[in-house]
Amino acid sequence: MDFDDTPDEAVWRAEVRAFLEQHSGERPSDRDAARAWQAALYEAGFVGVAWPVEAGGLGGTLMQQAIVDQEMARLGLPALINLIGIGMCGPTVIVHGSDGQKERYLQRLLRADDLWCQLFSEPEAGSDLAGLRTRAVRDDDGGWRVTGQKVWTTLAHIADFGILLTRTDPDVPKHRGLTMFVVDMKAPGVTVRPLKQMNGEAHFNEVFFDDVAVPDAERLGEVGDGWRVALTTLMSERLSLGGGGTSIGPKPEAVARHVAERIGALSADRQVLARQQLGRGYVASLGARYTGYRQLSKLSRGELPGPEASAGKLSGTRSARDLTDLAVRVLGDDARVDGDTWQTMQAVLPGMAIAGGSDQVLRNIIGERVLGLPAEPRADKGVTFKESLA
Amino acid sequence: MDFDDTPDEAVWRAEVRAFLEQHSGERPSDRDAARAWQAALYEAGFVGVAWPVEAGGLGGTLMQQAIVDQEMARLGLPALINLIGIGMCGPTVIVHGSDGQKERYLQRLLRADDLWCQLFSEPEAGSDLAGLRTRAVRDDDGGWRVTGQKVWTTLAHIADFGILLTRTDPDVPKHRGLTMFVVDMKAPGVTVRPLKQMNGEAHFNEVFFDDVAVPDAERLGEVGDGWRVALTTLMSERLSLGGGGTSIGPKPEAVARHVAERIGALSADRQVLARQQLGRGYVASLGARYTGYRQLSKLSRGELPGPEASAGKLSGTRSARDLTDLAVRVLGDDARVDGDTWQTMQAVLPGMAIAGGSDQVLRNIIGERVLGLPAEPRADKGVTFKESLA
Amino acid sequence: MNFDLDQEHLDLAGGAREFLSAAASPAAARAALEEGTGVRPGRAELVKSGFATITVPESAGGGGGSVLQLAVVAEQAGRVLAGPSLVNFARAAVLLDGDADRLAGLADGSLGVAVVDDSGPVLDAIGADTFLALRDGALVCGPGAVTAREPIDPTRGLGDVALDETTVLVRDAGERWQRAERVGRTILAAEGLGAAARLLEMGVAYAKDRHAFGRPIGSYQAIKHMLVDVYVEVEQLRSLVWWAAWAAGHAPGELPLAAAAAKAAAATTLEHAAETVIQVHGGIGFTWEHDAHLYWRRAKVDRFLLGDDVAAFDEVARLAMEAAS
Amino acid sequence: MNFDLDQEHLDLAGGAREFLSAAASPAAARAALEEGTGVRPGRAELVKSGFATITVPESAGGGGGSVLQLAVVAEQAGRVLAGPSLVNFARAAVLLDGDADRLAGLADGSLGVAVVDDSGPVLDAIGADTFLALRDGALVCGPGAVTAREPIDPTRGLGDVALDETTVLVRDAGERWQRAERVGRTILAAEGLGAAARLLEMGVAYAKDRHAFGRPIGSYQAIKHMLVDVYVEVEQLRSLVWWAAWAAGHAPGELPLAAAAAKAAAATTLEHAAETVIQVHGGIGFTWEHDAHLYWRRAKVDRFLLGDDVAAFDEVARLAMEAAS
Repeated sequence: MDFDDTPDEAVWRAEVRAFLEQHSGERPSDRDAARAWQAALYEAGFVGVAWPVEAGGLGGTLMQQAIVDQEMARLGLPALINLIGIGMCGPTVIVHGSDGQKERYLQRLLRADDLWCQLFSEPEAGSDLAGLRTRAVRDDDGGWRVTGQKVWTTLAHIADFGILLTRTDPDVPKHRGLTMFVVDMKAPGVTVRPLKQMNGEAHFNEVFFDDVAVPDAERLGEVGDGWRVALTTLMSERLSLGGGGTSIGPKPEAVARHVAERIGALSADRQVLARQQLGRGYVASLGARYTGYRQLSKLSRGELPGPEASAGKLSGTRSARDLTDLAVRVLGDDARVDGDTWQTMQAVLPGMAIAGGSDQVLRNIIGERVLGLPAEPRADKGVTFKESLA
Repeated sequence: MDFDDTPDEAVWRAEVRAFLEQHSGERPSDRDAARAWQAALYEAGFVGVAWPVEAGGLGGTLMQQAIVDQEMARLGLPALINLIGIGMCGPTVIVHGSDGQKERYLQRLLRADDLWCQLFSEPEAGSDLAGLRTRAVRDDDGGWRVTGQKVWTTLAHIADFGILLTRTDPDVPKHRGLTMFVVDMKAPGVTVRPLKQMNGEAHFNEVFFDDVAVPDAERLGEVGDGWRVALTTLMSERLSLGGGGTSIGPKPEAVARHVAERIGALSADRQVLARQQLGRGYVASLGARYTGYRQLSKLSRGELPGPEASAGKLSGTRSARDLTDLAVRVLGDDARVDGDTWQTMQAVLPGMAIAGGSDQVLRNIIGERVLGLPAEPRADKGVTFKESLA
Repeated sequence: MNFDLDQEHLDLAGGAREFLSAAASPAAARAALEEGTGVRPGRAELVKSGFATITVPESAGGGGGSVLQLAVVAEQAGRVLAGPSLVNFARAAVLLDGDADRLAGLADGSLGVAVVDDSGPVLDAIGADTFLALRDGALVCGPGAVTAREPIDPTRGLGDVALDETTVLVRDAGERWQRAERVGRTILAAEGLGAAARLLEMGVAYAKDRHAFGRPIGSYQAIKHMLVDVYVEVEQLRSLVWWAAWAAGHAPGELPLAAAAAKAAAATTLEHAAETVIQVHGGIGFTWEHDAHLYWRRAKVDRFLLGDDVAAFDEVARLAMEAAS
Repeated sequence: MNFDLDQEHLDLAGGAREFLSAAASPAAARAALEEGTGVRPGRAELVKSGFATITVPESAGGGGGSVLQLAVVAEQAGRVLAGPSLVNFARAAVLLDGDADRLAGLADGSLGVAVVDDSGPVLDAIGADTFLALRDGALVCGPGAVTAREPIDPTRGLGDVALDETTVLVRDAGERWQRAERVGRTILAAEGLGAAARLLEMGVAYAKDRHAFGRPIGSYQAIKHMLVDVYVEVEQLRSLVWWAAWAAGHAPGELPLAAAAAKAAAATTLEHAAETVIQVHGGIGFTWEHDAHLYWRRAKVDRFLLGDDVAAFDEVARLAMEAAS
């Protein structure tokens, strides 16, 4: 056990830090600047660090990537604009894409030449993702026609491409009739509509597909194999969440700083309660953070990201709620934490609790796949998708 | 809406109070004295107040009974020794018993000439009560022979009779093969073994039946109709819990009194936290208490006790836990609340959380029968009991 | 003892529900948030309906009714996020007791009264023209300058109030002020009860309708038990609100504890209900178009009105210790 | 960075588990409760095994090992409710640093040391003959009169200690005392981790085995999710314990926060685990014959040792604010 950098890691950290500190004045102010910033980082060798060289990456280690992430967080730099592409879409293309697809997409993705989104969830298919209804049907030319609706799609309004999970066969059980595609988001028939959240912002979109043509060459994996391809995406998501959910909600250090600034203005009684609340939220955050480090250590030894990673998400939403509530109670409504008003911070939490798997779904996953508890009897087992709609 | 007594109620309360205050010096010190105390109360007309006259009762109202209970609680008098008989066994005999059974048992029960217990739960049948295994088989004389084991039986070690739920037909689905009996607890083949709880006391017993003869005349209800008979017992239990679970755990007033005595010795910080904890526990207790009053008002208008009554139990265990925890934190381990050490109080809570339905079972009942949410698919539906064991 | 609404109360609730569900709605609250349109039904309509001034004496043109009657109406107002709150009407009726002119103004709508507490923004300051406050133990009255707050829940009309010249109405008004505050807490809790009960209905309906993995999500214990916990809290809140409202009229000695308990329970129950029901709805629950967040906003604001939950729990504890020793 | 146990630690854990699971058990804890028999393995056996004195220097006859190594052993001790606790050994090794004679006595078992805190009963006072305390900033040592406490968890040997004549060992020992207390909190948390992890295993095993309504109770979300919540807490506690134990050796600046966080998490996690697992077991879980209550007793006592959870959370908050500003 050693929390310190290895000599190699220390060298790498110094390199990363030097570059970032030199450039951290240039915070991207708009979308083009954000693309340019990612491109510059890519050219410097700090994007796709752990991707294989043949995919346009650096062939480095996950720990090196984690060091880049840590240093960016340390300087308060925003996440890369193509984060979903890097964390979820790209890895799926790497594993399941044809040579042509890899050639066409991967390097451009890392350089933010193309932005990517992920088109899985549907209005009638949330936790039960495999119940999705968007249909892809063969056309006369051997290509496909896609019709349906996706939802909760981050970045769809600016994305160039998306990975799209569709139903190609409704006459088999639901997990077996799915096929994955790369879809051109600028193709005719694709309509994107922003979805306003309760905090008034629109981080997500609805995406409508109306008889959209998708060439067969843009299929990712075999026909009917879409569920397995989607599992690659979801596993990559876990990998990219290496921090174990600690990116959810306000940073505990930021809350501690603001409480420290304001606590003197509170009554003695309220100071006691504020410290208890801060202590509880802080311990939960530290627990999630160090558990994330343990996972990262495992991953960097080459272990596959397991269902344990869901635990960080689960506890992260709870400590985020507690810390935000504290901020609201202590800070007054004129305060900002990391630039957000408390109203915004609070209103974004319910969404975070659901995105990436509801608490209920995550608890099922951990209960069944980590603790080995038996699954519930499934009402939809062995039923074809079509029958399940009846 | 009127919280005050009606004129009739006020007269009754005065009568009850006068009698109790006159006799409250004579706290029963042993079992015989407890029987004598119940008998004296019965002769005075304060036991079985709401039972029909032909069952040996007073034919009074539930509100009159509640007033007796309130006045007894006010003077800190202990519960009647035959409480289970009065609350659960007797009402079952009243509804389902033969004339002979009513004649033989009911008045003696109210007078504590006979003590009663209830023999339902089994080691392998807790929440899933209908899965019980104790067999009753016809013998050559048309009577029955009972073999099996019951558990969690309060008072079994001193009871004269019990109501006993048995399986008489394993070849039909589990709810349909049950039959209820009155069993003589002194009959040959009945063995009672006390079951020590985690707090070191033995409030419960295991009861073993080894080929115990039960005459057919002691059957309660029809053969195979035992589940319906048991539902009468459980509904009577709810009725007797009219207070809505407020009898669980320490009385909030008692905790408040002890906190008031001790809080001055705490640091200012701890005083703040103690008041928060007391406030929260106290509000929960008041909420449960006044919800109990609403139920009592409904019952006294003649409504049947519904599944809502379970809500009091559910919240009662939680506020009991919070208040006990506070007592532990504030009072120090030399303190007594209502005569109990904090150790005893704490150690008795897990048992209370389970007796009378686990939190999980109660939530299912309320969810399905009050809120109308759909039941889970049942793995054991339409399966005979025998098959379910395979 | 009979702890249940009488037929008179049930009829009143029915009437209030009919009026309020036509005159206000979550959709109106959303519009207020989006476009800054006024709250519905608005002060004038509420006064005209007679529901707002139930506790003003008949001699002054009010309903001459009880706090319990007003609480029954307030529950219905909470269900549809009606504004302005009935709290100021309830408090003003107590504070202005004996002041026939101002009571008449309250009852005929010519006075738009808001009560100014010492800390935090003032409920329904927006749209009020006459402010009541406690200054050096005296009840004072006067106009004031209102600075609107960021409208987290626009139906609450929060603003900071700087009082102009004030008139002393009652010297040594401490007890009167406290009673008014407690009646106000009771009515606030009644509005919270209505909002929480409505949230629960929304959650239960969705849980019956929405399917996942081949069955309604309400059949899963995780969802079912969450909703049951809300149900239990809502029913206990209902008991506490009724008790407090009844005590205001019949057992003034019980009002302090009952009102503090009802306020505390309302704060925690409404917040818990809102967060649970959003969670039950999954993604759709945190969209702008869904009603859930409008109730959630109400929860986040109401929690801090008339003292927050922490203050209310502290008061309950102090009163409980006092009574017990 | 590599945040994981090394092979050396895994081997050590295996050895400790082998020794401790043979030498101690919940059954032994029950016997201690019923008959007042001594705790197992008992002080002499623990010393003889070498596990208790891992952090005593080799020159004094100890293991010359790290706090992390001792924490790995302590987890195994917690699993089987072994007694006496390793906490006093850990604290004494820090407090007696440089005192070759007494360290040798600690290592060869001729000294039975317990550390006396200012408040609350003393851990493993029963069976100790030499007491260390902080008096006016100085570390003192001496014999004492022990009054046994009611044995809620008999394996904790709680007693009140009245010190007799004491010798001053170190003047101005404030910092040393604090470090020892923090190391002690870390080891206490490690024992709590072991107990909580063992409870979780018991709960999971029972939930797989026990059937209700035709399927294992662990297939119901209510039971499954309760156990998952305990799992998440146990894994986070594990991370905090390892971090604190590592910091004791390699990052003394992080030890105060890490030790307070580990102590707080251990208190809440062990209690939550015990109550959940009793609940999962239904009736059988609160019988005397079942092991669950022996762990529950440990939880109820440990919560208050070396400062309670409230004090630890307060300290975390103060340290966090200090670091952030």
